[in-house]
Amino acid sequence: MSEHVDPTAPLQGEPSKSTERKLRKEARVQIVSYFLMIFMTSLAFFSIASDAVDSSFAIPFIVIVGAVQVVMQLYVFMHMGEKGTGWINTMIWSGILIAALTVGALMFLIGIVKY
Amino acid sequence: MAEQQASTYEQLPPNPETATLDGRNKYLGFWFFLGGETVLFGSLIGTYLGLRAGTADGPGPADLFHLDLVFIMTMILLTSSLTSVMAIINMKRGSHKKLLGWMWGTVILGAAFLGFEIYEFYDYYQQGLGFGTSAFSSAFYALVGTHGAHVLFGILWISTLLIRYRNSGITLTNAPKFNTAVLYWHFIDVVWVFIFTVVYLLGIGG
Amino acid sequence: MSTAQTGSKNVIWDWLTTVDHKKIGILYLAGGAFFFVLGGIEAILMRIQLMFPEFTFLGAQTFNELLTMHGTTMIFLAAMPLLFGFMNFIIPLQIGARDVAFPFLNALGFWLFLFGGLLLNVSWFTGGAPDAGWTAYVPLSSESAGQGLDYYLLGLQVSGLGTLIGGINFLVTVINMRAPGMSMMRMPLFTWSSFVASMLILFAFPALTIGLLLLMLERLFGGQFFAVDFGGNVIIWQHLFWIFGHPEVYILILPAFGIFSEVIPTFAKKRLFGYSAMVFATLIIGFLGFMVWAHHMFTVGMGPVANAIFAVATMAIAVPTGIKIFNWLLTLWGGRIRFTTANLWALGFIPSFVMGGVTGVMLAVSAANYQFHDTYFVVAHFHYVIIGGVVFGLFAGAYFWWPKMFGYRLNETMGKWFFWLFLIGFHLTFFVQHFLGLLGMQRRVASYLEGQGFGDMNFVSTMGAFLMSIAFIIFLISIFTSKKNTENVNDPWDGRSLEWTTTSPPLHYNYPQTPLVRGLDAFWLEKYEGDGRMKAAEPLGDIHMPNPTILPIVISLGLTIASFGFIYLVYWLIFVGLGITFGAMFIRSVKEDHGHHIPVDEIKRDLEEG
Amino acid sequence: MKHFWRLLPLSFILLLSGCGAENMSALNPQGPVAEMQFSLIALSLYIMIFVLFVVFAIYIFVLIKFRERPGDTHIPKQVHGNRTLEIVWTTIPIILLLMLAVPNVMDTFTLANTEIEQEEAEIEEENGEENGDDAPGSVSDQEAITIEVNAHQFWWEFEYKDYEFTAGQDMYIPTDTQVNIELISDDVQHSFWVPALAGKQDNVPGITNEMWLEAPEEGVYNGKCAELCGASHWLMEFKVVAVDQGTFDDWVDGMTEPPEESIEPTNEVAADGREVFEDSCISCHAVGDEGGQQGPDLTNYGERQVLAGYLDHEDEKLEAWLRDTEEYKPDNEMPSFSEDEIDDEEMDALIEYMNSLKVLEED
Repeated sequence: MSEHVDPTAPLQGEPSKSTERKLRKEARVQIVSYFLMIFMTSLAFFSIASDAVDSSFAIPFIVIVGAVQVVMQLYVFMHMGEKGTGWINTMIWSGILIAALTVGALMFLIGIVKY
Repeated sequence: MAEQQASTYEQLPPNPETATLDGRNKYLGFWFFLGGETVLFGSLIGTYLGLRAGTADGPGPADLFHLDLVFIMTMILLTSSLTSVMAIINMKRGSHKKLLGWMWGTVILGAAFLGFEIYEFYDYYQQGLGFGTSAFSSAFYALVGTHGAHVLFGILWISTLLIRYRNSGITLTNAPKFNTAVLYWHFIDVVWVFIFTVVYLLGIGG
Repeated sequence: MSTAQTGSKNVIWDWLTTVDHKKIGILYLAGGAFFFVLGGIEAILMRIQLMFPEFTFLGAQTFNELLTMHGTTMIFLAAMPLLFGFMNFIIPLQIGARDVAFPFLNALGFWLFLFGGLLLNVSWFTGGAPDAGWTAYVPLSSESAGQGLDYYLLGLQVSGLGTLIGGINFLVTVINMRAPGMSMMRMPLFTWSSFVASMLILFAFPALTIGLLLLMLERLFGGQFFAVDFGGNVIIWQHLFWIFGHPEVYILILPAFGIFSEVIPTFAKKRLFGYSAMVFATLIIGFLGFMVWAHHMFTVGMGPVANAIFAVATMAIAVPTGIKIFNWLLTLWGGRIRFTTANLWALGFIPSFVMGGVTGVMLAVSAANYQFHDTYFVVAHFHYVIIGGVVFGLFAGAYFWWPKMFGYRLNETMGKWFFWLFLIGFHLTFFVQHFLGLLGMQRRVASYLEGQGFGDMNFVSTMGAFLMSIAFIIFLISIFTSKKNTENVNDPWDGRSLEWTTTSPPLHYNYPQTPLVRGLDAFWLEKYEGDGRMKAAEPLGDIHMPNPTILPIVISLGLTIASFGFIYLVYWLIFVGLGITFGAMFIRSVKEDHGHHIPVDEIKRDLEEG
Repeated sequence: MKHFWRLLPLSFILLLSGCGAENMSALNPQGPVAEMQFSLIALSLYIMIFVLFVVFAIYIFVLIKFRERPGDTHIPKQVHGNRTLEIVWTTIPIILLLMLAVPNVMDTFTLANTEIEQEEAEIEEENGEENGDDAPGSVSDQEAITIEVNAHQFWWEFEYKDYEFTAGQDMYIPTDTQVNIELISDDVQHSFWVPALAGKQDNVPGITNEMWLEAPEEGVYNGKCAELCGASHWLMEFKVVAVDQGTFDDWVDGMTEPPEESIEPTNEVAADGREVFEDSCISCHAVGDEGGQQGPDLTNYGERQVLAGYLDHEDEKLEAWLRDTEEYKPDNEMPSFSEDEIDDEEMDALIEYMNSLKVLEED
């Protein structure tokens, strides 16, 4: 490490061909999934906002749609599916598990109804 | 070693944000922080769900929520997520200008979201929902307010980066910073999607 | 851009601005020791008050403040920082790194802890410390008069933030900073268990943060989360507290387990029995630690299904813990056991902790827990695990690593006096408390009535507490009288892991050349199967190190000022404090600091001297 | 025979149950609830003593056998581990825990179940009653009574829901009858604990918790608050007075309709005392139907076991307490009465009157 590199120098050059291809493909995927999310959000919105959908169906439906969107955000926008993200997956899913336990406990185990 | 992958490369490193050890540390550490934030918001959401029936004769969710307004807010935030994704893609392409442009887009959309939220709170307050009106109101403001504070912090953070690095080009130091800021922004969006569902949609529908 | 900032003019300035993990480790130890003494004094005062029935040494209000502050101090400000001290000092050495992943955040974490702890203790001088127990159950805490509880909320919030930062730092350090060849399954158990404890910190502390935030909003800003009349619910606080609080005790005990897993193999001269089972058991304990919090709430009225589930889940923790105990015993089996003070603490730990563990299983029996809950049986149980486990671990670690950290060995004779007196005092204090609980003495009582039959055992208990104090004073004296034992400090115990390959104390860049790790117990491997020297993973060259900075203190100070603003609701003070904090963060973000390089000549000079 | 271990010689525990105050020890259980809990304690203790024995035996053996002897320089064999041993010490604890978990889960449900018939039948079955043929009679015919326990800083209020009256500090219950208890609180969290009769449940504001207990023998059982509730937490005691059904019925009658003497005393001094009481006390304390509910009901004050929850029932103590309540129970809500408010003569009359407040016939 005798040559010290200046990390504040602007990066020069072009991305490699393969990177460029990858990035182009990625941009497409991102835009498609963005519209997918917009679509799902609208679906959830209309299933509640319009009275057409029965709430016994609508409630589980919007919760599932919400969950799918969260997973899409994590894996598409935030690239949690890429290589070398093992620890990240571990931590995020542990966090989600514990958050879910917390939500469950605070909804059901607060003494109003005994289980 | 990693640090020697210098700016002198003919080609850009495919992932400038994790090209240095510092960058990799930041990347991993920030993700872990988000893992903790998950529990933080989980606790707030749980509290809200536990208390949402406790309106104590004050107004309740169904009396208040402007679902259409919140729907628009959700769209705005989703779009801001997309712009920040585009920013990172352009960062990897080496286009400093486009990086800045897309990021400013994110900031503007974020500010719009925040503006709507402030209006929303103001309106609920006018309708008689003070912070201390009921357990429901406290839990609602605590949850959505904490999210709003995150948005505000994100806007300030990204703006700082954009101003600080307006002329610097993309470097091995600022690429990780932009990347973490964008991760943070996505996370805010993820949380909002969940809040939109369990607070607003369930508040009206359930 | 690299600015060389080597050598500082002023010793105090040097410590205030340090980002060196070893110095921060020592700061943690010093800070933790200070609060440990403070918490100990609080304990002794309470034990004196309980020496006789209806004694009037202290008032009931003072007693409640003492019991609150004793618990809070010992858990947040003594046990955890002391462990953080060892973790900071030892983990980078054990994985062959020159520093932690985030030196700046590391320093910030320490100063936040220190300022948070001091803030909490300021309450003694401003009209009364918090008085609702370390668990601060609402509505007792939300309705408690005065500012004591506000100090509790803000003090813990600030120091908790520091802990969270520290936890993330250790996680990334362990994942990203390991030397070549140091795979996860070659890491020493102390590093492993600290890693798991850091995971628990990451997921447990946010729940506390929210709990404290809600209670703060309730007390200071008119929130109604816990106000029953406004639709609030008081059990939410208990869940949030224990979702944090139960993992917290594993955050304490796991690193202590790690210390024993270093000490026992070293002094038995044997490889740790069942290394992978130990790692696995640690992970399982960490996981189950999150699944069982509600066993603190068996009597609160969750219902029989919930109670039964949490009871069974809690019992399950006994299995991995048992695996660990037997692995330690089997490590000793067939070894050549040396009874140094460090090892005495480890050996004293096994029976003491097992006794605390079995009462833990008894407490997990939910139907029987209705009798145990909130009695001295519980007090006995958790002191058996926390003193018998964590504190013994800290003492074992102190005697074990002292030569590495300070370059001299602690006096063994005094060490043995310390050990035996403390051990006897400890059992004297807490063994009888099991029976006090079963005979009907509830916990957190400022006194007890004459004629209920608690007098004799409480007297014995207090005597034991005195003995523990005397023992600890011997330890403190031995720190100052042992300074001449400087021979054979680099590897005094025939160590097994990487930290024993450095000089004592280590150079500030730890390793002139990053070592190459060829197996578990890397140093032992080289000593007994190689030529006794670590192989280098890189040629000798310039070493990059971070620069010292004063900003961590400034950030912490800002938050402390803002905390006073919150406690007394002085809005301009809040803005000033937060302004200082965010200003310092802004400076940190804008003014890039890329550290400095230590030239290869200087390293060569150091090597010749060493 | 679920509770077979109860029959095992409990020398150790029996020894301990000898010490400690009578009727206030979880080791001296009275009635089905405390006995059930005691047998679980005993079972878990036996299993744990077995564990301790195994660990200590290996521990001591290892320390003696493998200690370093002078001149010993051998390097021990570096053993990696042993799969069989690992499996053994994983499996055996699991079996031991199951032995504990199964009865615990069953008891947890039993204790949460306040449905009387089912309950009694179960206990009968478990105990394998002497009469053998499960006569669904003897005990189960008795109807359960329900008491709502409202805990206050720092005293106890017992509302007898079946009879619509309220008692303070002393909870009378009939023997051999299931008593269902509903726990509530208006201020902070408390915990209702009568060690000799039943483990505790918490009085949580905003929530009603349920438990039950039963006393087979007449007697006075000590009760406590077990959850930190403020400065006088340690003084928040109460008594459970178990009496036979006849006495209990008399007591209920007396409480619902107190003797004429309590309201309009014929004794002259007591009549003066009644006046003082009406001036200073009645706004918070009730006698019979009259009076406030902020403090403990005093209808049967003359029969109280102790006063203020813990002081000996003596005139001097009562006077001292009334003169300075803060001294005897810090942070409690009751005001003190100086000599300006109640002079000595009035005080004597008041005490005389209060001592006359009885609802049971003298023996």
